[in-house]
Amino acid sequence: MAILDKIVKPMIAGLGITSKRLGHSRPTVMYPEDKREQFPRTRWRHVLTRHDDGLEKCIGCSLCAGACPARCIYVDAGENTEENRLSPGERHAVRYEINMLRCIFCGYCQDACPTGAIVLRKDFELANYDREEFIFTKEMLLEPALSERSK
Amino acid sequence: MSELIQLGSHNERPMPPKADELNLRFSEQAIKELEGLKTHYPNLKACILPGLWIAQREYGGFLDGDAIAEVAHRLSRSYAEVQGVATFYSMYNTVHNPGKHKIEVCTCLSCHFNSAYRIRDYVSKKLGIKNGETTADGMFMLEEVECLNACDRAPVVQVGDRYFGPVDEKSIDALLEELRASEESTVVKMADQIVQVQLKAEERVGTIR
Amino acid sequence: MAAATDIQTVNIIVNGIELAVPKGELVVEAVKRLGLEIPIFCYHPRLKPVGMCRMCLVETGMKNPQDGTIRMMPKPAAACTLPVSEGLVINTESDALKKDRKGVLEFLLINHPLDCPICDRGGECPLQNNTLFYGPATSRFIEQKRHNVKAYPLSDYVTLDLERCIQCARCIRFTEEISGDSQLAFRFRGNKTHPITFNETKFTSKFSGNVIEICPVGALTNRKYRFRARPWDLQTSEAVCLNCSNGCNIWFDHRAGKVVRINARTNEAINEEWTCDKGKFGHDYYNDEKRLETPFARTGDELQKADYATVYAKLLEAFHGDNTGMILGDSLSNETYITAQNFFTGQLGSHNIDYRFSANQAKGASTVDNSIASLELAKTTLVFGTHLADDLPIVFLRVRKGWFNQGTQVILATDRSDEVSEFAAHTLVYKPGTEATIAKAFAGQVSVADAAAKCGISEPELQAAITAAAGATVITTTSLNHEAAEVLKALDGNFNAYPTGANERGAQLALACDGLSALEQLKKAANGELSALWVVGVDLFSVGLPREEVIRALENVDFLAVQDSRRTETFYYASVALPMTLPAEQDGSYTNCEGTTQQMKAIIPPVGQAKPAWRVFEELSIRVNPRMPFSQASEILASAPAFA
Amino acid sequence: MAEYKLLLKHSDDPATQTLAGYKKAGGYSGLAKALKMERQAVIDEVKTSGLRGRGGAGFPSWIKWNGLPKEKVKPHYVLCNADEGEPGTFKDKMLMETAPFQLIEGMTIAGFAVQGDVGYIYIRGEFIDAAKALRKAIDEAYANNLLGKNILGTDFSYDLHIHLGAGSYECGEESALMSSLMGERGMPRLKFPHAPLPTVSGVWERPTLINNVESYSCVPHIIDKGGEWYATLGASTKNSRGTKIFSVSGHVNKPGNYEIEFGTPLKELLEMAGGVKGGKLKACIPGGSSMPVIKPDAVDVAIIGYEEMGEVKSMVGSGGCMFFNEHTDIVMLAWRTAHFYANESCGKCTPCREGTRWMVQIMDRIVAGNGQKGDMELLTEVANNVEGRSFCALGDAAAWPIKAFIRQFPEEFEYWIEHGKSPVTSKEALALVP
Repeated sequence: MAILDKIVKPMIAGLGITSKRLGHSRPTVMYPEDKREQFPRTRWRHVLTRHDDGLEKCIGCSLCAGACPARCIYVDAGENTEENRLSPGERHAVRYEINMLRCIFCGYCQDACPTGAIVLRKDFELANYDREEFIFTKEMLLEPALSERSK
Repeated sequence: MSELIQLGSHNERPMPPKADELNLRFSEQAIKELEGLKTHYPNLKACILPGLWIAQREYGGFLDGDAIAEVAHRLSRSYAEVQGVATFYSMYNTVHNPGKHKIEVCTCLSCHFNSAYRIRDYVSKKLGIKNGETTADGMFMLEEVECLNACDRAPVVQVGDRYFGPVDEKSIDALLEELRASEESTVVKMADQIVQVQLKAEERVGTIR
Repeated sequence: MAAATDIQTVNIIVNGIELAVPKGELVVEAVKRLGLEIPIFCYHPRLKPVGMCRMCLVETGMKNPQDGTIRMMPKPAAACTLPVSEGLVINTESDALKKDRKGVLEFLLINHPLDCPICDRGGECPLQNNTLFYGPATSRFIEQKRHNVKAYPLSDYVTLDLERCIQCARCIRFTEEISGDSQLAFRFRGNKTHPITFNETKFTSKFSGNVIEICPVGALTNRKYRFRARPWDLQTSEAVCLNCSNGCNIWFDHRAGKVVRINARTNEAINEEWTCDKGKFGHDYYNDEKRLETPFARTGDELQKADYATVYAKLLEAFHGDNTGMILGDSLSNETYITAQNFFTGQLGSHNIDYRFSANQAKGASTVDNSIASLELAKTTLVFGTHLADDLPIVFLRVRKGWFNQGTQVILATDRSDEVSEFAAHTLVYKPGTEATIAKAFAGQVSVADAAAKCGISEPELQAAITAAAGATVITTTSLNHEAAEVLKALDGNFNAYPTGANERGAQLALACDGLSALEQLKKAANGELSALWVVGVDLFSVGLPREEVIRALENVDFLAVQDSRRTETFYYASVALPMTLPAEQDGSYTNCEGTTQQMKAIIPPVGQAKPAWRVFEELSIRVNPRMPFSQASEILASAPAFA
Repeated sequence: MAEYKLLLKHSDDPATQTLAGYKKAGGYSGLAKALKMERQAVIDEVKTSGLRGRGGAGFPSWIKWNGLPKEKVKPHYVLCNADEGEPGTFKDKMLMETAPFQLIEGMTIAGFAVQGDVGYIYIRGEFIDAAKALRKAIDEAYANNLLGKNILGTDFSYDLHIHLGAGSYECGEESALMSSLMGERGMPRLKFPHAPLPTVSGVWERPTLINNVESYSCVPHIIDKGGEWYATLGASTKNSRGTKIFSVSGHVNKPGNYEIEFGTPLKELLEMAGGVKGGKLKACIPGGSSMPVIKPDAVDVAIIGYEEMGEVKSMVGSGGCMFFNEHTDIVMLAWRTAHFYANESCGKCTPCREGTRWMVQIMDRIVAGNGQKGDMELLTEVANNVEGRSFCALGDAAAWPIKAFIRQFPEEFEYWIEHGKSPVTSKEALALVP
């Protein structure tokens, strides 16, 4: 009896739990082939957005750098000219760099941005082999213009 | 607004003129009058207003940069200061060349309620110009002005040194005809008369008419 | 200056606290004694009060001396224009005042654009600060804002944005009262009022940079700093300007090891809070592409990068004895001069170490009787043979301040009229080269008639000026004709021959100057009589000597060592070259024209392998004669009796 | 009470515009009398007369006269404020055109009393006719030793100059007038207690006496007939003495200048001017555009006097009295008044520079039919923020009428805001909208 109580019964109970779960859907995602949908307010990789006409929203004001508690943003600004207009108004960012190793994804930069240029979106795959690669430049952060996106 | 610097001229700024580059145009009479006015005040700065009146006459009614520079030069003041003074007062024509006759329609309270805007619109339609503009032939300028303090004669129109009021469409027609026919620029005449009345009898070169 | 006991005080009541303050002091200043701050825009302590912005409104009242009752005035008054009087009662905090301040700020903001994020003033803007502390949270203004020009390049240094202007007239009052050029003025009236130059011509004031700093909004901004950084990006360090001998105190703003901007730092004894444009905008040499980063040594026709050891060996081989010379620039640190003198004369045995390129820079006539600050108290000032606004800008501002505030009588004698003649009581424009004659006329050694004829001045004018100049404080520079300087020095009043080189005064003090002068060394070198020449911190092509002479000297010397911060024209003639740090990259001290020695710390890292010149001399010195070298700049200065 | 012609008594007779005619009519007896008096006695006479400044503020004149240093160190200046710009006022213009000698005599007596060296008449640039009349009179006075060196054989020497302005309402403010006279922009200067009084440090930082044309014109009569006699005029009022010229305009049958004794009911003034034309009375601005508007019921009870007008919440001001009939659109009146002050603001201080423009923008919006609920409160609030906060009185002058229009006629503003059009439907009123 001891065998029945101590071995068989638990086995049956265990199989019972397993069999109960057979009907459930599978929670494990087959990453990286499959990716789980992120929550709407997830804060991951930064993107510099554009206006509909293709001009950059970023005006190089450095408010994000000022707000950043990790001091991981570096902005160099320049003046728009008739020939070289990157953003509306007088000023644009020449260099915009984020050190992703230091970033804590707090989203303060997004709050500070007066034009809604920098936003934290759902792209979370930030791993890399080279430390240098963690300095995200403006070219990497800037979203493609509408015209290019359709291609 | 016409009184603001035009946008788009964002190139390098020219240098301010040097004293020896100025094109001085004061006549001998003007120089004499200015000397007379200088004796009225303890310093040269006080002569800026009378000096600008002389310049307004000498430069044909319009105080452009040259005129202002000449007044500043003759009174040893800075150009910017004199321009600041000239642009402050509405009777100096610093922004817009007034042409030969400046028709100033008072539209302030009493005149307003005696149909001054109707008169203004009538002049405007007749001459084909808007408020603050000069006709293409440089004959007339129309300007709305604040109270001319002749409210008993509302609505009042000032042309040069003369007041006309009360005016209506008919008298405006007659006035414009008269002005068209006259040889003399009332703008210049007004500046001249203003200079003359400030001079003492022994200093006066021109005449009071 | 009046003794402290002479100051009359009156009793006033500020927010219920009684205090005694000097009679006539403005309320806005008086309340600072209690640590209170009244918000201001148009008020500036160094400009005459105008009371335009109405930000500083306070409630005022009078205390009845008999029964002690207080009667408050119905209307608030501007604190920036109200002088204190006996029994004055002031309230700086009340609900009504809060509302007044909100109202004024709302008015200021209705036509102020919301472009703080791109404005160079954003982050250090008095309008932002006052709005944060006293302003309304929202605006009720729904109409069209006033539009005007933006980003208008008023000069090479100043950008004007008229939309941001709040018409406080600080810039205008500066050009009228301080710099004296009156190049800015208000144009038009009412809500069209805006400050601008005559016909929008170039703003050519020599002190235009100051209007940027005193502008309480971003209407006047620095064109060279435009969009270079935001205030929170910057690191700020105390420094001394070394573009001329006045030694203005400055804030050195740098970002990521690069200088981006220079602002004035208050020092009442020297520059008060002003700078000249040369100092404020002349900092390009720090970020120059031609900075010298490594030592160089010549191999055949080519200068090739080398290491210090190689260059040191070559130097020690080439330099010994009186057949060699060293020419020093006049803007090096005191430590450089001290160590150079010790090393070159003490270790290498040559007395030919000097900084003087002009025969007039004799040491004897370089007396300085007046400090810069004391110049404004002079009764009569004779400015002789110098264009003050160019040569000694801060001295110019002091002389003008003396004239403007105390009515100092200024007499100018120079070869062309300049900024000083705008306010000088007498201006004498003499023919170039006749300085000595006119100086003798002032001393009565030549008859006025003769001097007038020779110098091209009318006789009565000269006579009037000479009469007026009795006992005057003389201001001139060390480059004045030697003969004239000696004559003027012998006159009754104070005599000031201010040096013009940034640390010429330090060079005067530290160098013995008992060998060949720099000029004589070059002459000797041109004749091939100098075996080696060492040029430190000076480009021989920019000291005003004829080019051919300099080339001949440089080509005929056997060994030329150049120690400089950048690849100057002289560098290309060098046998060996050493990179040198600039003032902000090294510790050092500098002595300004009045003799004040000011310390400066290393602020930004040196470029490449550049070293302070004194360290090079010390390193070479221990190679010749092993001893414990100086390791810090302060030790060197302490060792020199001239700077004790 | 009827008209009392004291200052205007010569106005109908062109002969008094010559020196001979003026003397014949009794002119220059005041100066002759004054020159025989002690200087202080002249000032005391003005004190006895109870003369108050006729420019608008009503400040007792003798205090100014008495304020100039008795021990003369620097030159003393006597200024006449003839920069009449207040909408609705045209009395100074008439006084200068028709009685120039009266003003010159008054200024000469003032110059004598305060040991003046030079007098300046600062005339508004537009008043060339007035300036011409004065110039003619001054030339004649110089030729007859009534100006210049040793006047009438005494040791009193006095120069009188005419200085014309160039178009700025603000220069009617006394410190702005001084700025303008000194060749600056016509911006007001610091006033007591922020700076010394003009009587101590005025133009060119020297002692200066400044008064209005009408005030100076009273002086010959005060000296000639005695201060006590002058004080009997207007004795029925609390503290206003003498006569006052009112410039009556607007919707009246006989617009013009009417001189009355203080204490005369406002209603009588309206009757003198021939009553309202084109309908019933709707509103009255009694003292120039800066003064608060009053309604007909107040017009019925108002007594003209500096203190008395306060009882109907208005002021005597400069005496520019405007009557408006029932076809008047009050909002248009407010709109035009707001424009006037915005155009004439000098731009020196923030509240006036920005506030007047804001008020114009709100008024423009209402008149364009885009008024919003709350605009009336906002206008009042803006006016409150301008009033008392501005550098000079122009800010107050801009705020008072707007506030009064809203206070007295709120229903008209409400109608405009709600319907986007005028509550007055007559043809005349509709023509007013530009």
